[in-house]
Amino acid sequence: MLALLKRDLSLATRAGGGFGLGVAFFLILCALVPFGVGPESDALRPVAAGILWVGALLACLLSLDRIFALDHEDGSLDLLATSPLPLEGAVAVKALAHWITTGLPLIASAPLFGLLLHLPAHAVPWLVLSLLLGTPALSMLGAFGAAITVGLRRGGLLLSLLVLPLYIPTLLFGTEVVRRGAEGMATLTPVLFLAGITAGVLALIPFAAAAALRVNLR
Amino acid sequence: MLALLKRDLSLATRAGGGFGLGVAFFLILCALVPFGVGPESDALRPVAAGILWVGALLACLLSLDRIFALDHEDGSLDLLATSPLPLEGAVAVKALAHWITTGLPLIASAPLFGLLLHLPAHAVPWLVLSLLLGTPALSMLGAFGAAITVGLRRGGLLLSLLVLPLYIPTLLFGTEVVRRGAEGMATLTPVLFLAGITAGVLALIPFAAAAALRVNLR
Amino acid sequence: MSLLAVQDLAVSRGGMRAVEGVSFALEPGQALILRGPNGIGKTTLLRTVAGLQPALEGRIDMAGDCVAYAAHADGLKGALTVTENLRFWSSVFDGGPVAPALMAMDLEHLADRPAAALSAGQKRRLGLARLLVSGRPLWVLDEPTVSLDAPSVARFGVAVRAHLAGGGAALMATHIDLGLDEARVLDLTPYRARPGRDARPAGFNEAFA
Amino acid sequence: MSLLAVQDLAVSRGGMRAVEGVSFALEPGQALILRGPNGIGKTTLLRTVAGLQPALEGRIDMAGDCVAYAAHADGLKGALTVTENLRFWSSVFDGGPVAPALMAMDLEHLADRPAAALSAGQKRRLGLARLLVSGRPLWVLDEPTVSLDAPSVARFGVAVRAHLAGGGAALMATHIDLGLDEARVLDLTPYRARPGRDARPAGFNEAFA
Amino acid sequence: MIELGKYAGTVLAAYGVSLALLAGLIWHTIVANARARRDLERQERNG
Amino acid sequence: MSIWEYANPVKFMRLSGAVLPWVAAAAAICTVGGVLWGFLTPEDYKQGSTVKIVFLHVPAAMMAINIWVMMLVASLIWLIRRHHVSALAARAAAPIGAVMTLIALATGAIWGQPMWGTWWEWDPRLTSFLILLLFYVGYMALWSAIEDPDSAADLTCFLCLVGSVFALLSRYAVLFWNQGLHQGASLSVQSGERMSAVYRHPLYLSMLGFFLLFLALLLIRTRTEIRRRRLAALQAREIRR
Ligand code: HEM
Ligand SMILES: Nc1ncnc2c1ncn2[C@@H]1O[C@H](COP(=O)(O)OP(=O)(O)OP(=O)(O)O)[C@@H](O)[C@H]1O
Ligand SMILES: Nc1ncnc2c1ncn2[C@@H]1O[C@H](COP(=O)(O)OP(=O)(O)OP(=O)(O)O)[C@@H](O)[C@H]1O
Ligand SMILES: [Mg+2]
Ligand SMILES: [Mg+2]
Repeated sequence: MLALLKRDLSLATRAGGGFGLGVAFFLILCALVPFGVGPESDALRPVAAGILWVGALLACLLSLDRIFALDHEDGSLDLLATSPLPLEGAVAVKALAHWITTGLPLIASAPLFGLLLHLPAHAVPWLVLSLLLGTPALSMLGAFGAAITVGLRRGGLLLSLLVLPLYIPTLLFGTEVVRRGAEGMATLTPVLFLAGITAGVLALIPFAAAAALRVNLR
Repeated sequence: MLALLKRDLSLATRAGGGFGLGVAFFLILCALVPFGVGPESDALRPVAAGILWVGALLACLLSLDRIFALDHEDGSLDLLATSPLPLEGAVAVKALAHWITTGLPLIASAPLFGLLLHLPAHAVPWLVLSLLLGTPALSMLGAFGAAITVGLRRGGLLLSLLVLPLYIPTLLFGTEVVRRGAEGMATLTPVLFLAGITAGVLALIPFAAAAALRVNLR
Repeated sequence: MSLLAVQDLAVSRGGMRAVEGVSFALEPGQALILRGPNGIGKTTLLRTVAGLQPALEGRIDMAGDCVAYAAHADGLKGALTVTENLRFWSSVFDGGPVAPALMAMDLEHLADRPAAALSAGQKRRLGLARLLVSGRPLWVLDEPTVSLDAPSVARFGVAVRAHLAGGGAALMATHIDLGLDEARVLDLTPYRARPGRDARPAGFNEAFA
Repeated sequence: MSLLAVQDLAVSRGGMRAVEGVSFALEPGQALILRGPNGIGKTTLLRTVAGLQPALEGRIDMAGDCVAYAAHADGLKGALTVTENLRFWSSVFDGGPVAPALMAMDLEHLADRPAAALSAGQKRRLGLARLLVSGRPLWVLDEPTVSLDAPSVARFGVAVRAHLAGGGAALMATHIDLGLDEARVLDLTPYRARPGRDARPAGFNEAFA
Repeated sequence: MIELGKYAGTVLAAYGVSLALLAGLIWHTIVANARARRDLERQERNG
Repeated sequence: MSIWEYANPVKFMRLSGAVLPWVAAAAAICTVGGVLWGFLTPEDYKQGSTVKIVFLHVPAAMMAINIWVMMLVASLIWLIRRHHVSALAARAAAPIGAVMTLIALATGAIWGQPMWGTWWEWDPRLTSFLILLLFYVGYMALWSAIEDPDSAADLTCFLCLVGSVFALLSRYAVLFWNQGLHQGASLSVQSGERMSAVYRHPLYLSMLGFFLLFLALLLIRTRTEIRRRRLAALQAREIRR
C-alpha cells in the first residue's frame, strides 16, 4: 500500500506528472469567470462562493480523469489486480494520492482566489473548512467514476458526466456552509451533512470502485 | 482530407465516441451553477451570458483534449505524417470535425440552456450569433494546444492551462456581444472583433499546430 | 501436488467461445507452452488462468495468489527509472531483491534510465525482470520473447530454467521458438470451439440456446 | 535508379548517437533486412528513413512520398471495422482497392469485425494489409511479424515477394527469421556509435566536447 | 526611525512581500546553480 | 567575430563567468540603493507614505513586461538560428518574469487596499497582469512537462509566439471590457502632471537596479541550464555501452 502511495506521489511530482496543474487550472477558472460575468464586485460577490466551489470541483475532476486509465494502458492495473494487494486498498490509496496532490493545494490556495472574486474576509475560514471536509469525497467519487470508465477511449468527458451528478450534494452543502458563514448564520447543519457525506463516501465507495475495476479488467 | 473528416465524424458518433457528451456536460454545468449561486432569477440574470459562454468554452475544451492523443497512441499520427496529406490540412480537418461534433450541438442547445438561466429572450439570437462566430476559434486553438501536448502522458490538465489564456479574447468579445445585445446596445464592434479573431486564428493556427505536431513526432 | 490443474476449461471472448475442453496440470518444475494459430484464444486462456476473467465452464485449481502474469503491456511507468519500476513491483508483491533480477536480464547498465527511454527489446527485458522480483511460483506469460534479440532470448531461457529448478512452473503462449526443449507443448487447435453454424454463443442462457 | 540511397547516415535518439556511418542502397525489387541487438538503433534508423525524425549526419536520397511505414502501433481504430480501417488508409494514400489486401492477409472472414475485437496476431495482419493498399513503392517495416503464427508469416513472405516483383522495395528490421532468403541482410552491430567515454552526444554543439 | 504614518502596515507589507519574493528567487537561483555545478564537477571527475 | 559566436556554450560560459561578478555587484548596489532611497523619500501629500511602494511596484511591473519581450526575442532566435543558448536563456528568464509579475501584483494589491478600498479590482491594467502571469505559468509548466530538451525548446517557442499575440489581444480586449481605476503612465512625456524629481530619481535608480538584477539572475540561471544539459549528456554517454 505504502509503496503504491509513494509511487503515485512521486509520479505526480515528477516532470510531466502534473503536480500544481490543478491549482493553475483553478486560478484560470477564477480569472475567466469575471471575464464572462463582468468585473463589478457587486455582481461577483454573491456568486463567489459558488464559483470557488465549482472551480475546485472541476479542477479536481479534470486531474482525476486518468487516475486509472494510465495504469490500465500500460498494463499496471492487470498486474495490480493479480497482486496480493486488495483492489479496494489500491483504489483508496490512489484516491488518497490524488487528494494529496490536488485537493490539498486547492485548499491552500482557495483563500487567495477568494480575494480575486471579492469573497468577504470572514467567509474565508468557512471556505477552507468546507473544502477540507468536502474534497476527500470529491476525490473518492472521482475514483469511482474513473474506475467505471477506465476501459473507454474517450473516458474523460463521460467520466465528468457520470461524476458531476454525484458531486451535487457535496457541492450544495459546501456552498451552503460558505454562504451561511458569509452572512453570519449558523453553519452547523450543513457542516454536519458535509462531514457525513464524506464519511459515508470514504467508507463505501472503495468497494464499488474496486468492483467496477474488476469488471473492466475482464 | 474528406476521408479523414468522414472517419473522425464516424468515430465520434460511434459508441464510445463521445458525441453529445459535450452538450451533456454543458447541461450539467448550467444546472450546477444555480446550486452554487442560488436559484433567484435576479441573481442569475446578470451572470447568465457569462456562465453560458464559460460553460460552452469548458465543454469544448474537455472534449478536445484527446483530439490528437488517440491518434498518437495508436500510431495513426505517424502514418498520417508520412501520407500525402499535408499535416496542416489534417490539423484543420480535425479541428473542423471537432467543431461539428461539439461546437454545433452546443450552439443548437444554447438557447434552451439560456432559458434555464433566465437569459432575456431578445438576447438569445445574440448568444447564438456570438457562439457561431466564436466557437470555431475555440476548436482551432484547442487543436493547437492538443498538438503541443500530444506526447505527454498527463496532457489533459496542461492542455487546459495552455489553452484557456488563449481563449480570453474570444470569451470577452463573445460575452460582450450578448451583454450588449441584452441591453439593446450596439453590438457591431464586438461582433467585428470576434469575427476578426476567428478569421485570424483559422488562417494562421493550423501552421503552428502542424509544426508542433512534427516536433512531437520526432 | 500440482501448482495448477485445469479441468475441461472453456473460455470466451467478446461473447463467443474461443476454446473449450482444455485440461492440463502443471507440477512444480514443469513448463507448458501453448501454441495455436492467431485468434484461437491463447491470450484469453491465459487471462482466465491469471484470474482476470471468469471461466465459462470447467475448473481451475491452484493456490491463491500464486500467479505472476506478464502480457504485451509490461506495466512500466515511463517517468520512473528501471530500478524504481522494479522496486515498486517488488514491494507490491512482497517479492525479492532487485539487483539479481537486473543482472539476470542484463539491465544493470540501464538501471538509472527512465523506462520511457528504453528500446522495445529493453522494455520487454524489464517486463521479464519483474517476474523475477515477484517471487510468485507460477508464471503466466503471453508471448514473452517478442522484440528480444537472440542473446536475450537465451537469457530468458536461463531465467525460466532457474525458476523451474527452484520449484516454480511456467505457462507460456508463443508462436516462436523459445529454446526450452524440456517444456511440454499443448497445441490448442483441436480444442477450438466448434465453428460455423454449431458455434454456441457464450452466456445469457447461451443466447436462448 | 535506386529507390532509396542512404549515405553515411548517423541517427540519434534521446540526444545520443545510436548508429553512424551507415550506407546502403535499395533498387526496385530488392529487400534489405536490418539486424542487430536490442537498443542498437534499428527503430531510430527506420523512423529517420521514413522522414519522421531528422538525420544527424549523412544523406538520404529518395523520391518524395514513396514510403509506407509500419511500426509496432498499427494505426487502427478499434471502433471501425476491418474494412473501414483499410478503406480509410487507402483513400488517405490514394491507394488501391481493399479486397485483394484482405484476401492476401486472410482477413476476409473478419472483414466486418471491429478492429478492437481482433487478437494480437489478427491486428498485426490488418496492419500489414494497410501496406498493400497504400500503393507506396518503399515499405519500411519495424518487426513486421511480431505475434504472427507460422502460416501468417508465410503469407507475409508471399506479399513481400509480390511487392518486390512489382518493382517495389522493402527495408525491414527484425530479430526473427522472415523466411525471405533472397533478401540482403545488414547487421548494424559494426556501425554502433563509439561506446563508453568516446560516445559523442548528438547536437547542442556536441555537448561542448 | 523613519515615520510611515497611518499607512505603515501597508508600506511594510509591500516591502516585506516583495523582498521575500526577490530573496526567494535569488536563493533558488544560487542554490540551483551551485547544485548543477557540483553535480557536473563530480561527473567530470569520475565520469 | 560575430555576436553569434557567443551562442557557443563554451564561449558563453567563459564570457558570462567573466562579467557576472560585475553585473551582480552593480545590480546589488543599484537595487539596494534605489529601494532604500525610495523608502526614505518624504510622504506624498495625497497618498501619504504609500507612495514609497512605487519604487518596487513600477520597476517590477516594467520588468514583467520586458522579460516577456526578451523571451519572445530569444525564442525567435532559437527558431531561426537554432542557438541552444538562446532557448535556454528564454527558459531561464521565465521564472524571473513570473516573480516580477507576482511582485507587481502583490504590491499593487497591497497598495489598492488603502487607495481604492479593495485588494483586487478587475481593472484592465491589473487584469492584464493577471493574464500575463497565466502565460508565464503555462510557459513554465510546458517546459517542465517535456522530457526531450530540443522538443521542449521548440514547443515552448511556439507557445511563446502564439501567446504573445494573444497576450496583446487580451490587453485590448480587456480595455474594451472595463474602464479602470489605475493610474496612467505618469513617467511618459505626454502626461501633464509629471512626477516630482524627489520621486523620479530614486525610481530611475531602482528601475536600473531591477534591470541589472534581472541580467545577473538571467546569466546565472542560463549557466545553470547549460550545466544541466552537459550533465545530462555526460550521463547518457556513460549509460550507453
Ligand atoms: C494589483 C495590481 C496592479 C498592477 C498589476 C499594476 C500594474 C502597474 C503597471 C504595469 C505600472 C507601470 C505603468 C507604466 O509605467 O506605464 C504601474 C504603475 C503604477 N501603479 Fe500600478 N498596478 C497595480 C495596482 C496599483 C495600485 C492599487 C495602485 C495605487 C493606487 C497603483 C499605483 C501605481 C502608480 C502610482 C504607478 C506609477 C504610474 C507611473 O507613474 O508610471 N497600482 N502599475
Ligand atoms: N474484445 C474482443 N471482443 C470480441 N472478440 C474478441 C475480442 N478480443 C479478441 N476477440 C476474439 O477472440 C478470439 C481469441 O482471441 P485471443 O486474443 O485470445 O487470441 P490469441 O490466441 O491470443 O491470438 P494471437 O496469437 O493472435 O495473440 C479471437 O478470435 C479474437 O478475434
Ligand atoms: N525516448 C528515448 N530517449 C532516450 N533514449 C532512447 C529513447 N528511446 C530509445 N532510446 C535509446 O536509443 C537507443 C536506440 O533505440 P531503438 O529503439 O532505435 O533500438 P532498436 O534497435 O529498435 O531496439 P529493439 O530491437 O529493442 O527494438 C536505445 O539504446 C534506447 O535505449
Ligand atoms: Mg494473443
Ligand atoms: Mg525497435
